Amino acid sequence: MKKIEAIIRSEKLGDIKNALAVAGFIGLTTYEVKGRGRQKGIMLQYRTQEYRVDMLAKTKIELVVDDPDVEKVVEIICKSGQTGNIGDGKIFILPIEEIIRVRTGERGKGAI
Amino acid sequence: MKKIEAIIRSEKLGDIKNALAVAGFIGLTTYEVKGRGRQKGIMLQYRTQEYRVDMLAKTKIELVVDDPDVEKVVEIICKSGQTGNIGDGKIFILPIEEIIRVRTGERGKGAI
Amino acid sequence: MKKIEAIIRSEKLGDIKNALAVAGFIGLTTYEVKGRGRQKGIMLQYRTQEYRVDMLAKTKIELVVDDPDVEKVVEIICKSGQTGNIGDGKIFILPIEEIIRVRTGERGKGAI
Amino acid sequence: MDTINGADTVWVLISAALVMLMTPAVGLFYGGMVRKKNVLAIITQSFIVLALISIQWILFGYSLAFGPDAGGHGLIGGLQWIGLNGVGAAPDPNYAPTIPASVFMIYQAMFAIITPVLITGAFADRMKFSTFIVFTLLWTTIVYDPIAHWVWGTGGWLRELGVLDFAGGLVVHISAGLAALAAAIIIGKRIGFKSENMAPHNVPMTILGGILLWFGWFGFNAGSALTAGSLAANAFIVTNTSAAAGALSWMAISWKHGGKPNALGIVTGGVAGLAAITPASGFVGPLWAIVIGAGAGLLCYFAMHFKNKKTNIDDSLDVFACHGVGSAWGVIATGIFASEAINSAGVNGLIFGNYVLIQSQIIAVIATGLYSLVVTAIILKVLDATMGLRVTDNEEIEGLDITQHGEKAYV
Amino acid sequence: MDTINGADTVWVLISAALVMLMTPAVGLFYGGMVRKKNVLAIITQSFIVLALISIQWILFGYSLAFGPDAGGHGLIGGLQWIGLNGVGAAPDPNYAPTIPASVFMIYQAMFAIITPVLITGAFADRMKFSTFIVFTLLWTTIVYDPIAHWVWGTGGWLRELGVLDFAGGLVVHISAGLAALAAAIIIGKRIGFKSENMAPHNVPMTILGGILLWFGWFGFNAGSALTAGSLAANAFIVTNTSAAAGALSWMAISWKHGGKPNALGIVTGGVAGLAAITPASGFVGPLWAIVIGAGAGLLCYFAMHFKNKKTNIDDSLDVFACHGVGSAWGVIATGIFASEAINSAGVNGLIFGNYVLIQSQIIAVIATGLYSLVVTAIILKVLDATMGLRVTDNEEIEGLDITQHGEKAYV
Amino acid sequence: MDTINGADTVWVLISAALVMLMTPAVGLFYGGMVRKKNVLAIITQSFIVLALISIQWILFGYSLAFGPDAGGHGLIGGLQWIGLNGVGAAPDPNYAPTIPASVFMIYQAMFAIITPVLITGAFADRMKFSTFIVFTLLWTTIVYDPIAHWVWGTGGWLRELGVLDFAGGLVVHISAGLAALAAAIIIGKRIGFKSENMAPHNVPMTILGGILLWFGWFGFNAGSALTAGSLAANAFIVTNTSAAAGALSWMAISWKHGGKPNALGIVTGGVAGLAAITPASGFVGPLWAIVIGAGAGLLCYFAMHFKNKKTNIDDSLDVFACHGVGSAWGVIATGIFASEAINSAGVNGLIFGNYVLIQSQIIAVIATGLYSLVVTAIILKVLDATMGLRVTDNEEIEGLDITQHGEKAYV
Ligand SMILES: Nc1ncnc2c1ncn2[C@@H]1O[C@H](COP(=O)(O)OP(=O)(O)O)[C@@H](O)[C@H]1O
Ligand SMILES: Nc1ncnc2c1ncn2[C@@H]1O[C@H](COP(=O)(O)OP(=O)(O)O)[C@@H](O)[C@H]1O
Ligand SMILES: Nc1ncnc2c1ncn2[C@@H]1O[C@H](COP(=O)(O)OP(=O)(O)O)[C@@H](O)[C@H]1O
Repeated sequence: MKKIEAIIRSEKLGDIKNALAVAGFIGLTTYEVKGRGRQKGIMLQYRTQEYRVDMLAKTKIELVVDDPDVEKVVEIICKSGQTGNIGDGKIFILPIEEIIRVRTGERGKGAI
Repeated sequence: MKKIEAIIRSEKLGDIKNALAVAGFIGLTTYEVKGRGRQKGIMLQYRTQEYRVDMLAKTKIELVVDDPDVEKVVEIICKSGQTGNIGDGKIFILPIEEIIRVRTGERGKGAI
Repeated sequence: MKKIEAIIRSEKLGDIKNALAVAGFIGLTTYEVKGRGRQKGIMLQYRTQEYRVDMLAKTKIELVVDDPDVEKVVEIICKSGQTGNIGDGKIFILPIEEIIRVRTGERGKGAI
Repeated sequence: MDTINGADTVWVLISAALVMLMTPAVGLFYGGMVRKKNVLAIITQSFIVLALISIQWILFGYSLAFGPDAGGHGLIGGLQWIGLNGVGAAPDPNYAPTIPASVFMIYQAMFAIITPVLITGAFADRMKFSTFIVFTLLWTTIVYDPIAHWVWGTGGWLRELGVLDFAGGLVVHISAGLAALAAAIIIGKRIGFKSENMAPHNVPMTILGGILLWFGWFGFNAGSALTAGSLAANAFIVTNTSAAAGALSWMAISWKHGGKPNALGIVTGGVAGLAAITPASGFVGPLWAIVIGAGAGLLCYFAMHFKNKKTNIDDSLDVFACHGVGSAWGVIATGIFASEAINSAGVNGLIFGNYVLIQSQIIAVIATGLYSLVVTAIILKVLDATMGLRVTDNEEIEGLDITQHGEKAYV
Repeated sequence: MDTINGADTVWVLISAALVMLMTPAVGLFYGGMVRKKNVLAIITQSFIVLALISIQWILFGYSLAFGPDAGGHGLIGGLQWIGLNGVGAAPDPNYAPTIPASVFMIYQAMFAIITPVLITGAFADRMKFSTFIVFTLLWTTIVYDPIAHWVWGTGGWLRELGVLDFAGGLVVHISAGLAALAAAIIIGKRIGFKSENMAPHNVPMTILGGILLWFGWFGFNAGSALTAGSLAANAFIVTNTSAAAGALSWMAISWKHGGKPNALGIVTGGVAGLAAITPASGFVGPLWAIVIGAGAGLLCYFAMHFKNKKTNIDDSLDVFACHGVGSAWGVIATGIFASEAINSAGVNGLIFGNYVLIQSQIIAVIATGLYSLVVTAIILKVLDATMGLRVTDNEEIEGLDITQHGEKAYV
Repeated sequence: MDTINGADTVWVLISAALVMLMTPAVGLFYGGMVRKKNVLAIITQSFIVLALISIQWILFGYSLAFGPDAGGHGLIGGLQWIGLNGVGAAPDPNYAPTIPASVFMIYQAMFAIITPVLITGAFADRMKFSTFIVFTLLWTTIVYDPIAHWVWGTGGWLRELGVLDFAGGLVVHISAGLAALAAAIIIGKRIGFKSENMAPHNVPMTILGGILLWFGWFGFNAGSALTAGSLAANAFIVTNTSAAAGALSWMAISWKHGGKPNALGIVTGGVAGLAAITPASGFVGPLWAIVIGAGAGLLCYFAMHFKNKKTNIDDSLDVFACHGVGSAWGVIATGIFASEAINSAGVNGLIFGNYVLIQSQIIAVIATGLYSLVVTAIILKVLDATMGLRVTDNEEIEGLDITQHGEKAYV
């Protein structure tokens, strides 16, 4: 089992979420983060001053999937999450040693 | 050392946190997330319209523990976090390669 | 490649972020969390009552770096993040199996 | 034939608008103190009471409260004025000889509206919305309207007794405060009471509510003069003074005793000062207002403290400790400090050697308080047995906003 | 020579302040309903209209709307009063014989200001700010000022026809409602319309806006009496009553039909009731106000429901369904329920056997609605071709706050 | 014997309520601009000043400011009126012959209250709460009360000099603006000044504060007429006009120069326009108000810009640049544009050929500004040496809400 962590553009969350559901990946967890990368920040204003905010609002998606599904998920996220501009985000794959369903105590694949 | 990531019902955070403390697991980090799983979303209303929100508010707990403690922690979370209804959440176990205390630079178990 | 997760004092984020940038580590992701550790909580008041809040506001930084850079990053975070008081936080190092850039589908080191 | 005075009419109309604003202000004041999942529920309760009692009042509430005494016992008004029959442009010399009766009516409507809203703090976070609607209608009709008649209606028995209640210490605050006590006991504690952290989710919202209350209270108290002159001016000044003194005394005591001068406490002290000066505002001068306000801050502080330490009653937002205790003090203080020099239509109080007024003031506190306590308890028991007072445990845990109203306050 | 009445002057001045408050209140009401990334944009629109039309009005707007009829066709005022030339301390007996003409002028300014603000709900989340400024100036000058002249100006053709519009059902709400419809159609749908979740980001903010609207509306309607007496009192009472009835009827229908009594709906029903009673407030009594308000709640509910189910028009915050439909009903209801007993300067409506009034009321709805619809469409088409109405897709996705104003609402 | 006019009394009472609302409005205005960890601290400062000075004023502040001149030098009022001795229902012909003296007193109280609140923006995020309380009491007594006496008190030396300050340009805004400058310099910079991002945490809160300020300012300026007639009307109109012009000119200059028309800037421009018209509002007509307001927007913009680029002073929320600069301009503009046609009790200004008025206006700006600057500096130095002005570095980093008040604003 692997954990897929993807940092994406927040406005693409809807598309990615739906595409994942269509492909059968229902379970996932998301939260809002701020990210810095190659994308240059935004200029904001405060009365007479301008200042640059280098951390941009992004959304992080986390989902744990069975090993064979990893590629499929990566592909879906890339496809639905791309705009082609800098700032589209990153996907990280992490190993998972165990997974437990809180409700039943069930373990392993069946608990995904 | 392992990292335990648990996605739980937000209203169970208090119980779980307390149970962990009683068992000696003080250190932990939490944040609010939104999750989708088998639990069906909630229906909300906006003037004359109804719409379904499929992402529900959940809380994520993260704590790093020594290998022998993993099972204990999993058990505590399962026990204190169960309602028996769909949506109780998941626990993921990830390997940790190193842990450092920022204040002292200390490493390994001692830094937990 | 490794993923570095650091839980730090929120007021140190600026310094750490800048120090990392100076050392060439631009890419990173942050979010706000609440943490419990050895640091005792704060006393808050509600009308005639006092109550202790044991979960303190912290910030989490995540960045994925190439293996040889790990030590450098850890050092920077420790140095810029220290106050010497309890509550300075922890750093965890996790293994990463793959990294993909959403925009291009590029993989591995080049995608960092 | 009395003639209408334009300035008085403006004064009472604008005061009515100010008091109207206080109703949703209570919603905000309370809304900031509850948890995020229940904020819309409590604000909606204030809003729906505004809608509901606005209609109740013109249909029959005004007649019950201010209509010609039914039967001559001073207990309730007759039905002669239902549907505002006969309540029009001509002044009613019994109440306000210089403004249209309709102006007096709508001004009083705002008092009938805000009173049940005050109670909502007692059962915050667990009351069923449908039952709440029925409760509000019943309570206003069976508790508020009679008490208003007793104290302010022509022939009302407490009015006849010489009781002084300038702007509603008895009618509004005692009646709501004791109803809150009954409600807190009968509906029972919130899940997690005294174990979970139930910290206010948005203190600035509460402060905003408090600000609007202070602002609106000028209409509440000074408007009760029903004329634009020095009596209104006095009520305005003592209102401001007592609020200030309440805020300061709360700050001082809480700083000494326990901890830090917290914002919520200071605002609460201000509200306590406002509640206390309400019955007295047309009868006492500014220096006594300092005493009344400061006393209210202290008394309400200790009442709340006592409740928290010594009882298990979950009057969630401390309606009783603030409005019940604060205004009981205010009504009695009126019996002590009232002065004919301030208001020739009043009488002197204890410090001017009159032992009679304070007796009737105490009787009034007991009578209105007891009536509200008992009748509220009966209404709630009946509703509990029929419709159910409380949401299910699951609904309470999920929060009233989603389960009662299908909404989330914030995205 | 007319003489100035102090009470009337106070009444209209304070009413002007109340109506001024409604403009940013619309900003908050709308602001809570949009997504977090666009909240400053819509609040800023309300604020900048306040600034812009405050100046337009004293420079030439007031003269166009209320100046001596130009040419005698009842279509537009002359330019005699530009720069407030001759509009001073002396009363203008054509409009308000007991207050300075300048007071009438500034009171009317607040109506001219709030009307274009109402429209902003239609093109929320996608309008270019620079174009918006030009649109506001053009719209107020070419649409609002003439319609105000028709209905309220000396010699205005609808006024001559005997049309009754006490506080702006036609002038404010119909004109804004139909402009909103035109705007929603011409600017087109938001990206993500009907596919993305566009839930309100802060319902308490919307409720706060709604509260301030209800409060300010007392100035809007009761202030329109222009004197402090029983006519103002009647308008005050029916305003409150209709708002209440609208909130209750919306709650009832939405509870039966569909789902839960949501806070946003209840507040929306209140606003519908307020919009509907506006033209009628000086002509109908409190019991008919219940009918008008309750009718408004139902009609607006179904109008919104219809729009959502049956059309693809993205009138984002339902300006047409609320203000257009609500006030069309109110103007016609005035033709039905108006009573000379309430206002001797009015005439009786249908239920009192007069078939004439309702005819002119219907003509007025059609004339003002059509004029606003068509002229707004032309203005917007011209602006689209020249400056561009809409931000780019990227800007819309990133949000107007950052792209138009360089700001984020919340840290 | 003067007689009381009901309409005038209503007008001043309601104006007093409006000005009262401005004090917490400043708290919200500032509160939105600070970081999340300090929002309760600054709102609480506004609230506690309201409480504190309400009491100070009736005990002795009013007597110091408006009491019979002590010693005949026009420097300070005597102690004859302490505890409101003799300040009652009878009018005081020196100040307001048609309303009870008590009404004038409470109206003036609201000015004494809001002035120290304006200063709080200068030392936001780092002032010790206990010291702040002492500072407020001292400052109001030693700085505000004398300046009020100079300008408005019977026998006050600036009043005798013929200085015109209709509603407090000198008394309120210059005195607060220069005190803010002194305070910012003496307390020193915030930790992280010019290095950390200190963006406003909640811009809608600031806008809400700005809205309530605009609304309340009608009471501030138009109420200062102290009668309900065409002078009040003029003040009302020019207030609205100048605010509008300030918002527009700020928007224009910031759009040209630098960047985007940001919401916060537009609201700031509106406040600058309001501060500038304050001294002039009873003496100039609406067209000149456009000039005054637009000038204020530009001047305050450049003053802020200069401060940010060229100095290292951390006047955190730009109190000096907004209130100091804005009102200095307004007081001088009064010397230029004042017209006897607007107010027969005033005198003509420069453009009408009178070179005298502007001289005394400039003297007044310098005298009040310098006095406030110097005396504030002395007070702060003394407090710094005794109680300490500033919280510890750790407390500043953790935030004032938790360390000074034991509270968090939001959960
Ligand atoms: N090394 C990294 N570690 C963690 N997060 C990163 C890293 N690099 C980028 N990110 C995240 O990915 C987001 C997009 O990165 P960016 O470099 O702007 O885009 P792109 O990958 O399209 O060039 C950033 O905002 C940040 O949240
Ligand atoms: N595959 C997954 N990856 C990441 N998070 C998941 C996954 N499946 C479920 N979750 C998280 O767990 C929560 C509970 O899952 P759900 O399926 O509703 O409950 P249960 O495990 O009781 O059947 C979800 O809301 C989501 O946050
Ligand atoms: N075992 C743990 N697992 C996860 N997070 C932890 C753990 N221990 C501490 N933390 C996080 O680190 C923060 C600082 O820890 P604390 O023990 O207070 O400081 P220090 O490491 O300086 O002694 C905590 O607030 C919490 O967020």
